[in-house]
Amino acid sequence: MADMAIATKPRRGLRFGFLLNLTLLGLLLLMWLVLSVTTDAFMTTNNIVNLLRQASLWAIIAIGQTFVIITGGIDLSVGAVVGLSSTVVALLLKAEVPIWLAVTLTLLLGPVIGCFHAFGILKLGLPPFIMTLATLTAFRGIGLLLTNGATISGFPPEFTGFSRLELLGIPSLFWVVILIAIPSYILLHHSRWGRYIYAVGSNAEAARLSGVHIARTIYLAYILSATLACLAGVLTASRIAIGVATTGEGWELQSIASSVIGGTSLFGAVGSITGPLLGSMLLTTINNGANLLNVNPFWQRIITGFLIIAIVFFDQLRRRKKR
Amino acid sequence: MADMAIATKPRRGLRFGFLLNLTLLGLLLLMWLVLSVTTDAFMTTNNIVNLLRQASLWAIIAIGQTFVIITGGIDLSVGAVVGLSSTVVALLLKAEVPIWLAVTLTLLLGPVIGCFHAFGILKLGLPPFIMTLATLTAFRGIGLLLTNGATISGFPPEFTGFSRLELLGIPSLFWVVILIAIPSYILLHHSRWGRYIYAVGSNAEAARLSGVHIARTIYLAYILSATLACLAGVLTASRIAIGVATTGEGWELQSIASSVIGGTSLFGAVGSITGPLLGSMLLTTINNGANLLNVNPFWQRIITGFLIIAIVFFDQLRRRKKR
Amino acid sequence: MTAAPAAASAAAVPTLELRRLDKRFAGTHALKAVSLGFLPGEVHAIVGENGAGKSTLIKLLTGVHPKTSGSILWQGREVEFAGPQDALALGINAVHQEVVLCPHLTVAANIFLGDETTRFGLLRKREMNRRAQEILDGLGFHLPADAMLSDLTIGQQQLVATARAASRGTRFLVFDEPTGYLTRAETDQLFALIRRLHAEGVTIIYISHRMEEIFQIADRVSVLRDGQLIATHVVAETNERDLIREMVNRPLDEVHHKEEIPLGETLLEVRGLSGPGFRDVSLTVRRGEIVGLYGLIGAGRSEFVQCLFGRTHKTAGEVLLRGKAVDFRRESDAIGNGIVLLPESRRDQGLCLNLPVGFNLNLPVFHRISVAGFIQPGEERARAEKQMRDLRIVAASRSVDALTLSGGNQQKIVIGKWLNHGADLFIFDEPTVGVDVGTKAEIYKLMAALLRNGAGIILISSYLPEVHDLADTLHVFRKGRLAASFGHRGTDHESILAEAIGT
Amino acid sequence: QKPTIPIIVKDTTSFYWQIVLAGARQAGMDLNVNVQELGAQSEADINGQIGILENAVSSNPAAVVISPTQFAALGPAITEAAQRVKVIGIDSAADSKAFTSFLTTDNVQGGRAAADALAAAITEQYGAAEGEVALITSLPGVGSLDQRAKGFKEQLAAKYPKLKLTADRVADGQPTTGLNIMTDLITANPNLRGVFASNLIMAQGAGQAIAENNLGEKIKLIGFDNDERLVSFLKEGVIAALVVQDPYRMGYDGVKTALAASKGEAVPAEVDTGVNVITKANMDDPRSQELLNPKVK
Ligand SMILES: Nc1ncnc2c1ncn2[C@@H]1O[C@H](COP(=O)(O)OP(=O)(O)OP(=O)(O)O)[C@@H](O)[C@H]1O
Ligand SMILES: Nc1ncnc2c1ncn2[C@@H]1O[C@H](COP(=O)(O)OP(=O)(O)OP(=O)(O)O)[C@@H](O)[C@H]1O
Ligand SMILES: [Mg+2]
Ligand SMILES: [Mg+2]
Repeated sequence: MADMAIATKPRRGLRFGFLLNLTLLGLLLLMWLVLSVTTDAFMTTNNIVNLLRQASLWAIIAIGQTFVIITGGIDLSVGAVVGLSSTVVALLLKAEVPIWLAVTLTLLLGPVIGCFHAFGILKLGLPPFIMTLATLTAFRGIGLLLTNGATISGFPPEFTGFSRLELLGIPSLFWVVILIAIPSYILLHHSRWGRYIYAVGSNAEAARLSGVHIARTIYLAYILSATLACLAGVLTASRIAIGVATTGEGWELQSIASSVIGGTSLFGAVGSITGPLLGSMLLTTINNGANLLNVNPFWQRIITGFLIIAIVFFDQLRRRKKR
Repeated sequence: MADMAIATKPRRGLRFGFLLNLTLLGLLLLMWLVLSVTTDAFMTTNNIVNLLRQASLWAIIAIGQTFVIITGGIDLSVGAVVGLSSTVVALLLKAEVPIWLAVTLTLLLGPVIGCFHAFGILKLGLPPFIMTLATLTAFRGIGLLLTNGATISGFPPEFTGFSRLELLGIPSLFWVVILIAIPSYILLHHSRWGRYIYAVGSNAEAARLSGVHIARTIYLAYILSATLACLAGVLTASRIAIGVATTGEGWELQSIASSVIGGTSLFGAVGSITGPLLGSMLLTTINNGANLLNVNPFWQRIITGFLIIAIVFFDQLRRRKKR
Repeated sequence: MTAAPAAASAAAVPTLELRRLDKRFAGTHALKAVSLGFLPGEVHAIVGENGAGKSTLIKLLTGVHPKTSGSILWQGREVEFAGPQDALALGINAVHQEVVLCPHLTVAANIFLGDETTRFGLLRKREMNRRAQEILDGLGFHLPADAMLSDLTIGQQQLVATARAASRGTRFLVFDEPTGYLTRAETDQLFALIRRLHAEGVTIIYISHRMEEIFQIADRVSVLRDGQLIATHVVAETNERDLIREMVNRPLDEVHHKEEIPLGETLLEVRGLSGPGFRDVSLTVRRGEIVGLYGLIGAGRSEFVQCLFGRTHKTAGEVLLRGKAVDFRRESDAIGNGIVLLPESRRDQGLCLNLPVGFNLNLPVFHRISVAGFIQPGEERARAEKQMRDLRIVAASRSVDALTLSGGNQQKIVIGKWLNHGADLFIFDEPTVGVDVGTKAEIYKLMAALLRNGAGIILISSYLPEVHDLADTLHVFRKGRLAASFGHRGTDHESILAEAIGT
Repeated sequence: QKPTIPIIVKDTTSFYWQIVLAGARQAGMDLNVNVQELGAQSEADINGQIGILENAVSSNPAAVVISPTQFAALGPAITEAAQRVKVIGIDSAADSKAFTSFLTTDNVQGGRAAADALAAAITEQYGAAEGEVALITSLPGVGSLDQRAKGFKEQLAAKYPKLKLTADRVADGQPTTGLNIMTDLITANPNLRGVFASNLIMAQGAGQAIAENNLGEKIKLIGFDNDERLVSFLKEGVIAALVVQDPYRMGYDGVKTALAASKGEAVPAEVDTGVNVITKANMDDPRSQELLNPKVK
């Protein structure tokens, strides 16, 4: 509430007319252009493939996070769910469960976790932040307990090979993102469930009085988020060829940041599926660019911070102008 | 907005009449009682002193965080500010600046950082989450750059000695908490600025129409949060006798959790100063108790997660009953 | 008003003067070069259709929005408002159309917000509570000063906003539709207040869609249409019909309130129902019937219908719908059984304000306009546009956020979203708050159409002429109980009011 | 009654420390001691470890075994603790003279050993110790990692001036970040000949990147510490050499020494448990096997 009111307040000064029409996509392309010019390595097929691969895992959890944020909630557990599911799939594979079954069983963790979150929020009346912070802590513990802190390795090569595949020059991980993004887009923007997600985030009371089943909508959002995090966990295991309970540490903030940079509002009811895609691509490009430019790792953090401020500022400027 | 509406809806089932009258304080005392009975070590002066010392640092940043959250914002940078200020005070002391001056200069970082946050939120129109996430990243980088990633040590003994002092059986760090909490309480609950902090969080537009200076209120909240984080950084340096840019990692979530467990709403306008005090004490007690009970560290996380859920659930039950 | 104060002569310097004041929002030219002066000590009414620009005008001269061009003169000197605090500093205060208060603060804290009493820098809470209570009591509003604002009904909140503006010793006071949720008793108190302030020389702007109020209270009246100032009259020299003609600029049907519709079988029967906020209520609703509920603010009417709708749970009694006992656990059950509720507070309960107009209009019917869960975009558009046409909702397009509409147009969305829902029993809670004369007639016609199709209506309205004229049966609530019941126009306004007050 | 000896490690979530704890647990069983396994949740959590130490001392144990996360920070706390119980240090040092005994790996020495191993591998492949090399550190501000980096850089400068350190990267403790950094290094530095990934997690990430691109021949990767995955990388030629410590012995001997000290027996003031470089060539030696396959459960 507070920040909406502030954002609508008219502001003077700080006009950069020439940049106003740059959308987030424009800023991304601009960064790509600058990197292509300043480094030899950036615009190579190899690097672009890497970039897409690196962005994929964040993009997947950021899409799930976006559903939750639009309902006015937050899912801090996604990073821990990535870690937990990467160990679960690793343990199953280690126990010689067939790949399809191991992956299916791991993905089924998603609905269970999502239901638990929604239950805590709806029935126990916990704020989403606390509910998912608690499970963040607990799931890390469960993952560590399952593996005794060790890394699990020795997967069948087809499993680890998956994340290396390419089709039409696009890496398999990014194909997964596409395969997730399209139905998510349709669900959020073209189905009635998507409409209810927005309605709940905008005014739960009005939605309820209009006959929207609030509980079902919240269950849906948290199940999607947890299931996508499980998927990201499976893909992470495939990509790094190990299962570690501590993978995905800090990814909750990354996924929220991707989503919010992409224009999602933490107060709910504002957001889209393209947002987290662009957001995670931007964050990945910043990291990749800094690596290619061989920026000192400490400067890298400083630059990342200020780039985020700059990017979101320009994007806000455009939005504000448009309304 | 969304979760408020959900929480006000009447709910059935899950009644635990006998526990309803337990406030957060009651739950804390209950935990203390259980720990006194089950372990010999808990109710020793030594352990209580430790407990207070450990809770102090979190309590200080959680108080600052509470001001920000009540305005409807969030300050993710507190952990990084703790790290940065611990390195700054360390570098100053290393450069043989007198202690009082080194501490004062470091505390002056607080207003600078707070102003920068408020500026970003108000003038650049960034959501508080993004603004402070960006500075979280940047400040860690600055701290690392200042020290080149190394730890700074070799402080004057009076500086490191401070955090080990006791007065009337209460450790000095906890005295600092008391000295912070009292003026914070008066400011938040008995001054007009406190009123405005609630008003901005409740309905920024209404506050604006009443002539409340929104910008000043937001500046105030972020300056308080950053300054208290700087203070926590100085105290951390005194306690661990070094300055490291990475101290305070993850403290942002801890401080938010302390505040929210203590009843602050992330949607703004709900919260008090006792909340973060109790919240940080509860989190510390859980850690302390698990260590004393010799719980396996992995189980410890799982138990912490579920205890948080249980505690907030009972507290919610009581609140709901009361209205 | 009889004695026109001497100050209100044309020669006096206006307290506040607008010169070619202009305001554009993205997509809307809300105010077009309006020039108007408010004379010292006059009560100046402003009338116009929904979306005419009345509230926008108020927001410019209270510093809420920055103007696009033109100038504002305060006592002859040009002023620039950077924000509301600049207007407040001159003594310009307003009761805005939408209640803008802080729900998490107490009534007293809201009344003194921005103007707190302190000693040694500390708030004097007890003192402020005491003074707030004095102010409320002095105005005859029966409200506890230490209650949380969010615990009050929307009507009670409106009283708080009024008390707040009136208590600030102002020189210039604006009331933007202050009587929307008020019943006759509170309206009379408000008018007494305005007369007192008028006598003290305060300049007052008064906006309302209730024409008779204009003639009761105002000295002069200005008509806005489409953002333009059409005319300013001395009230004594004009009449209702002329004003309406100037407002709408098109022929308007005579506002005929009720056609004769035969009453059918019993649709709803409530027997001795008790719940939070009301006790032992029995009534029936037949097909084709409008059952009106009247009572003072906080009498329990809204609480009663919210219980019927499954929002709260009954403690005793029974509800029979089409002869079958029902007990709804949640709102969607009620909706599934053909009952719909149009809530009283459009901001808190009625609208998803930061979502588009079309979205809000279709929210209850998304399941109908989707195939296998997917929304049919054509149908979505067609339905939204039809509703906007039928109710003459003024908006730049169906995809602008509901937030950007004028108050009356927002209210039309709250109504519009249920009209084609096909329910049997409609509960209208204050449906015509802030709606202009023309649209009110449209809404009455739509109600008649529903009744002809066999629906029944429960109508809560604080506007006595409305319930009196429309209701086939009128029940009066007092302190949570039914105090009296009347047939269609079975009695006069005064006896209804007497029952409501309980004297 | 059985004596209680808590052992406080740096990071309970890492496999390395699990091996230490396994050694300690075994010692507990062999010597009839009640061993409490404690530790911070991250190597960077200095403050957390101080709290754990304070809590452990509160319960009046026979002695305390601790691996301080940070040299200066743990000093005063350990000195204070030593006034009440005997304190045995393992793995890394702290700024305190109060240790009764001290069993360590010299991490600076470990870094030097890594540089030697890297130079040897590059010489074997390219004929001379020259070309571009890189360093990947898992987290900033972690004492032991800083020391490894220090030893590595010093040794390069002193003994292998032709090995040029072109990139010095610090990650965030995530294996995926290690992988991303390594892939980007491969892209940005086509002439890269060697990498030192200075802990388990980074070696896993970097190893994966090299394995994916089949660059084991071209880029020589040196890891630090070991687990099953790294051993198979070593076998496959993805990793050129592993620098391994003897965590199991550290845990076992730590408890053993603590028990002896608590009984007032004389114990050696310092024990170096040493680092070992294991390559494909010597990995099947019995001593290597002992180090590579510790009995964790
Ligand atoms: N914040 C805004 N953004 C965009 N358009 C707006 C905004 N506020 C008002 N408008 C538009 O300005 C026009 C005038 O609105 P205003 O609220 O002044 O009408 P009004 O005369 O008060 O009507 P009502 O009787 O319904 O209250 C309307 O078309 C409205 O949609
Ligand atoms: N959420 C709530 N918590 C506590 N009291 C409430 C709440 N909502 C309403 N009330 C009280 O219940 C009583 C009945 O309110 P209700 O809304 O039914 O009255 P009403 O006749 O519809 O009046 P209004 O015209 O103000 O809507 C009022 O005194 C009100 O203060
Ligand atoms: Mg209006
Ligand atoms: Mg009502």
